[in-house]
Amino acid sequence: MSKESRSAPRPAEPDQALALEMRPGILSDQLLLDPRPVGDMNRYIMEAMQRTGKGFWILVAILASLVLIGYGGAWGYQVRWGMGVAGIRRPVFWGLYIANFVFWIGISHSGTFISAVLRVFKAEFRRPITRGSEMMTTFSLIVAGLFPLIHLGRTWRFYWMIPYFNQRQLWPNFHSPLMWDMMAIFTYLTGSTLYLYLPLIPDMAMARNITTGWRKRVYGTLALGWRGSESEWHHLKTAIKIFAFVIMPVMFSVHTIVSWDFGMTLVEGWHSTIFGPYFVTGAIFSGVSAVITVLLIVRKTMKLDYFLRPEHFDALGKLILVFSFAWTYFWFAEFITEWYGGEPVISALIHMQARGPVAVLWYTMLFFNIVVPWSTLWNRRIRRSTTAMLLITIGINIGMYLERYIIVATFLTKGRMPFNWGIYNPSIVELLISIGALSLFALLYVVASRLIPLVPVWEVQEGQLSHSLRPIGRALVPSVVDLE
Amino acid sequence: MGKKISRRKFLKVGATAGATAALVAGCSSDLRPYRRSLEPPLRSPEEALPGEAVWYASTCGQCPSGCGIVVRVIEGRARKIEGNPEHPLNRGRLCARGQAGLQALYNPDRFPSPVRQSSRGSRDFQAVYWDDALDLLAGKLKEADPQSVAFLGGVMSDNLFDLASRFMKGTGAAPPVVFDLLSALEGRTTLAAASKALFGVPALPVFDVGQAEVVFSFGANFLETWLSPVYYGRSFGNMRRGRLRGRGYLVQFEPRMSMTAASADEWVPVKPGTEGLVAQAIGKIVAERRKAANVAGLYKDVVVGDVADASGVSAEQLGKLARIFDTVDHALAIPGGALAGRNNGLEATLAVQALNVVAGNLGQPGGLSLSPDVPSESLVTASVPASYADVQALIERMKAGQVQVLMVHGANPVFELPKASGFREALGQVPFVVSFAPFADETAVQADLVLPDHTYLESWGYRLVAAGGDRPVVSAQQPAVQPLYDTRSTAEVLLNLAQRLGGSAAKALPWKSVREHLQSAIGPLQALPGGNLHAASTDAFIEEWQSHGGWWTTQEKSGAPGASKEVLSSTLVVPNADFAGDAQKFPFHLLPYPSILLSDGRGANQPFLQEAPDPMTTVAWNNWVEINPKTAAKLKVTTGDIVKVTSPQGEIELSVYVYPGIRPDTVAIPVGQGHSDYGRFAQGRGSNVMDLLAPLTEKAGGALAWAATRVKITPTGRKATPMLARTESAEGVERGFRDAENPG
Amino acid sequence: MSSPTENHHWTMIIDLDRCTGCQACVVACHVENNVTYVGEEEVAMGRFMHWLLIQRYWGGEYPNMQARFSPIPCQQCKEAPCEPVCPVYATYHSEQEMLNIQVYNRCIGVRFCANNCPYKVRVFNWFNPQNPEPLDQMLNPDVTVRSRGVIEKCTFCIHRIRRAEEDARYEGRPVRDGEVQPACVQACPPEAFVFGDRNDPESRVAKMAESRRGFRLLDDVGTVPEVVYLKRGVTDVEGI
Amino acid sequence: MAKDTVLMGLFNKADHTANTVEALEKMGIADDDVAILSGIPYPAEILGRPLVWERIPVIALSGAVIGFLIGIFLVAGTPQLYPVHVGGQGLLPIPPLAVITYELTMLGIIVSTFLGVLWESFFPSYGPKRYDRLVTEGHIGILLRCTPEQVSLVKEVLKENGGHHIHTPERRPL
Repeated sequence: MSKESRSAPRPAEPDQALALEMRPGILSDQLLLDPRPVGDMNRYIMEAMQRTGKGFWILVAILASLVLIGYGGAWGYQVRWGMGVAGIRRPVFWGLYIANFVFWIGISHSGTFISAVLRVFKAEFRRPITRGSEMMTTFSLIVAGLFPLIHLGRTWRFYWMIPYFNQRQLWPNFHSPLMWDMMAIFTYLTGSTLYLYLPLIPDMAMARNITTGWRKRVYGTLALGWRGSESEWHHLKTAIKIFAFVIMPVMFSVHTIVSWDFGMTLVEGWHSTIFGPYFVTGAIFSGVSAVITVLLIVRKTMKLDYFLRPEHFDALGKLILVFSFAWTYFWFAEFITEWYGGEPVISALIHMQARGPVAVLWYTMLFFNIVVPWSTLWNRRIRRSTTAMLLITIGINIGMYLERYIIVATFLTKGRMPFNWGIYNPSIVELLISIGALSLFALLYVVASRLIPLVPVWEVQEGQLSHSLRPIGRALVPSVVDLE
Repeated sequence: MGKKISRRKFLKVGATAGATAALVAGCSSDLRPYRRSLEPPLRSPEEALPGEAVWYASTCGQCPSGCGIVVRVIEGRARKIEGNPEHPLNRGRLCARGQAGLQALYNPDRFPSPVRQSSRGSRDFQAVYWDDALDLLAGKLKEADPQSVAFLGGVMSDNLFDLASRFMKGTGAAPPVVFDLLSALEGRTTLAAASKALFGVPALPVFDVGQAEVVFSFGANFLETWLSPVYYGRSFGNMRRGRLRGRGYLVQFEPRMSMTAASADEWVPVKPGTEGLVAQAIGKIVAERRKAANVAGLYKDVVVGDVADASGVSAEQLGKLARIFDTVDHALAIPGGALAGRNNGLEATLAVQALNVVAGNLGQPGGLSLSPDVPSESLVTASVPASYADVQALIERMKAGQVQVLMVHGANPVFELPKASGFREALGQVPFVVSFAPFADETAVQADLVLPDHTYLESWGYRLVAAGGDRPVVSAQQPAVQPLYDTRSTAEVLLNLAQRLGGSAAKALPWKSVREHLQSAIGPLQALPGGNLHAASTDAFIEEWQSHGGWWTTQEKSGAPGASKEVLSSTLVVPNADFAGDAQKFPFHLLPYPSILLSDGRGANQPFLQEAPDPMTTVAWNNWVEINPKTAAKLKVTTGDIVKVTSPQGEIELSVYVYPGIRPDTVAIPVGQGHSDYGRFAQGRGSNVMDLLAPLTEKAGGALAWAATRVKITPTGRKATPMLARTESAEGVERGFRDAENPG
Repeated sequence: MSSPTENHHWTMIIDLDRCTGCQACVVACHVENNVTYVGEEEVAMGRFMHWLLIQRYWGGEYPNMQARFSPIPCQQCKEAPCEPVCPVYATYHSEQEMLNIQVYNRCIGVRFCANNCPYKVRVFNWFNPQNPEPLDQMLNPDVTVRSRGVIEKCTFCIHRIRRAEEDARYEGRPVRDGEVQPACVQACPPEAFVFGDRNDPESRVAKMAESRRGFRLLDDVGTVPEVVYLKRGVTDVEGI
Repeated sequence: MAKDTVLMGLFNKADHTANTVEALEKMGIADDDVAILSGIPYPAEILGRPLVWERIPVIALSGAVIGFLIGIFLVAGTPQLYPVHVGGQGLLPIPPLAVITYELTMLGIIVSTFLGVLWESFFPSYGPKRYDRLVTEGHIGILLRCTPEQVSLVKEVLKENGGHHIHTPERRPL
């Protein structure tokens, strides 16, 4: 900090700050109607990022070792000896890896949904949580994108799927849903990374201005020379607007195409037209739940109570309740059609789910995805209880993970030729890699939380600028000015 | 099919076939693929061009039946065995065991050189030089009283049997005893004895299944291992779309649904030991329907109702079956192994053969004939296996210390004989045991000296096709590759030993080489009329003989037997079968059966045979005990559970396979697993059912009554780990075959 | 007879009436195509490599039990579900032979094809093949040895087809009926398999494919297999 | 007269800034000579500034076209280069064409929009610039160019409207 700034008078506090003492019941806390000086907010964020206690480093060490065990150890072992070290077998040629892939792709829908969809629909409560969820999108896509590679029999030949001019004159096969998948994920990863980065530039400039040393150099580089001039802001806002509109359909297409990896096949139980919307709904359901889980943890550990308030989780809780309804609808629509048809193989599959070896997983899935959200999330007190929300959202993610597992791994066990039916149990290698994947996601997030401002300060400030408390009758009512 | 392939190209030694990688060759039309060649090998046979395939005709040695094979050799290495399209026995076809023969040749667990063992069973094999080994053996033979030298043979080529017989005779010892488990399970001795009794010739019967309209098979698993499975497999195909009628009808009578029964149109699960009675009952009804006077005496004492009670086959069904048998012109009855494996085996076999007499099919198309005589005096009689009684006599001699030197070739008696026979203990009484096994089998491990023979793909020889085939065949065996290791053919070893011993032995084996012996044996065939080979000189004839894979007549020629009137006119009583073990204490009949893949255990060291699933249970790499679902439910066991199978003679542990096609009072166990030695692929898999068998013999002929033991089953509460490996789905198994056969 | 330049339409007939389930074809295929063995534990896991599996189905109940065998090689579907899903064209349809070709070199092991095959005839190399010396000496040089991580399957012994075509072209004649025989066809003792070119109207397969017993496996799926099964027959013994 | 003097002043409130902008305009300092730096995106209307002409949508659109064409090439073009038939489907499958061109069009928009931002804002530019860190503390900065004669008057105008830290900034590394 320079002398100059220390002696500088503070910008005057906005008028509505007076309302703090009055706090009427309908005051919407999620709008952060108690603004603080901008500089304080900046420092609040930056200091939260630089608090790295012993616990933090222990966590990083644990996560890093798990990542190393999963990717270096288990994956390396698999590459050395062959796919056989995984538990997959005829006829279940796809197993936990693909289930993980679908699950993490699903988690990646969090950021886009919250950031882009809510941005387009001007849901103001989104502002403090966009960055955190966009980071989830990018990191979970990285984790998800690794799984197809892990899953390859010859990982070292993965680049044969990339379309480029080559000596073999042979291009990839665009008839294959896997190519669509790759294209979609590449587009989505590029888009979501840039979409994370663009709104970050002003915050990088902010961070550049109030840090020193290596952080300043890093932030300075990432800020690209941002000064906050009108044209810079204008270009940025236009680009964000375009991104918000473009990334939404990409998001929908990504999980739809992932679902088509299954829907396009002749596999009984997979060959379903409803898989597209069903998967997308499930993805948003689990993605938003994961956002709540992560933000609750971040809020607690980084002491971001000012930015992340129970009201945000209240709003997100309503959202996941709605998506629980939607997921249930799609799940039931899919289930009842197949059940009613009574096709022998499908019957066997359903029997396996309802009464067979998969039953435990199946009922757990239904419990976490339907029973728990429906019975709790209608209650405002529960939605505002951080502990309850943490447990519920973790449950939903377990449920959604099971759903992915059931679809990928257990539907393959029974095909049209009963002679070829089989079973599948994941091996230790697959479990270690799955744990490694979770750890990688956590590690990326934990490390990034110390490098990237977890709350888009300028957006919050912009929000606070556009909100005011207006007396109507005897109450102060929050009102919004549309600045865009 | 195969016949259309140019013989010139296919068979001649030195003839060629394109061998360059076809995917590469497929691109251009102007380049002749034959002119391309791969890299030359370091050591290649002189007649071979690098990269080009050479086909050597030879004879399969995986079982005693003697199918003709051609071996595809590229760069001095055998790559594929196929059936010899010219060979009258198999006509280009070959069974699973024949196909896997290369894994005997290239088995990683072969003896690379002769070895000695400091103490028997130590498996501490020390390589010795051939000269030293032969000196040692010759010394032992000289020391020993000729009477105390014994030769135990198994599956061996007939030239070796000839040399061994001459050798033993020359030294003044008893002739070789030939015993192998597969032949015993086929009931060869009993079949020959029945032929002797009924037709006056101790020949193996040949059944023309291919032209029969109705075939009643009494326990003959002729599509699996029985006598000549490839010949009968071909015949079965012809029967299904035969020349006479649209489709033949096969009925299989046996307590367990074998693969043959699965291919049959009807499976009749008769009570073990009553197959002969059922044949008699059918014979009686047919004879009555036909008013056949010639067999009237035969069935005098047969009461159909009693048979129905004893066998569990209702009188109506017997009547129906008899009607089917009676109505067609070409009906055929086949007596198989299992019915010969009891103490009433000979009578039961005769009862079935009598059915053929009733049907009047002797020597007819679709009927019964006898395997043709050996065509030339220069060839000794084919190595007819000895009965179990002979082996028992040998064991007694060994126990009494009357055997000083025991030579074992082509057999693995420690594994193949019932444990209760006491062979293992008797072996301990023999001061010097020599094994000629190429692999460290259970017997070789108990030997002092191992003089490893070549595998059949490395040696010279001939084989007289005794079982199956419609004409006399002298099948040729020649090396397809140079010997891999420092092994020596036992024929050559015997010649060498004879030289070393001198005297009468040397006189008995005057030939300098195996080839010379072959020439003396095969040469005279040239003069015989109707042969397939036309050569000017003896040398050329031998060469032809080798390149075509054998000598045979161009016309079908098999003995039309005449049935003995005495037998037909006297009453044939099939006595009740006796079973070892008390029926209360040991409630189940034990039915061992030869595995279609491992045969009597010989194939257990060939990974392709282990990996190929058993046709009925789809189990690979292990064995199991088959139990009827109802019985299994009573015992509270299911597939994969380990149970203890106990007979009066011993007990073994095995995984259960719940087998819907078996009588509830019977359990079946395949033979072939349970090796304690015999290489990495065979060791430690499953259990050997021979440990359970009572050493009973068939009363009249002395054959091993291998299907006459009772057992009890005790669950152990354990599960097999890894679980019983099978290719079928554990859940999918419940589904019917309608899905598979016509799902659309 | 088809001319050597013409395209072929290779077809396999499997007569279920003749099949005895004896496994000769299975082992012949192993030897011809360098198909590896995997051992007991892997077989128990369902990772056997047989290109051709004889499926055994039970029917009925004791004592009226029946068992049926159906050998299931790759059905060489004309509209193969395995082909379009491969992202790298490792499996495609050859125009000349009308066969479903698996190119091991190109395969990266996504195993989508194996999932999508309704017959489950595609097998995956979970590990490298084991060929302890000197077992490696029996490997057929006409056929690639597949390493870990690639899918493989029945090829109708395409190297034999190509060799026969080459021979015919060199001799300036069409490929004769019966000249090409995959290893399984050649081995089968009861001649349950017949193989030939359906473009040649005089060939045995062309005639047998029209049999009233003929059916295709899972015909309703619409994969249009090139393997035609002949249903098991029934002898009317009551009518005798 | 050369407009070679650069002045900068900081403001605490948007209306102060707007007033200043208006006053400066009145005294003849052109819009082009005034730049506003802020930590929050104030719409141009709030500060009374002229609307910026925006080329990014056009860039995005052209990116879309390029992406679409690449998609067409990949799905329709590459099979013609090396024809391989699969599963009885045609060499040019329409439904996958739709999927791939869709994704690549989107990718084109995304990438071109991002590049457009970089291009239009002259990013990255790490050279020394006139700047004040207080901009990210919530102050709004006015950066203007005027003739040396106008300096004192301008300073007065800035001060009158609540400006502080009025000085001639030097180019410094950010």
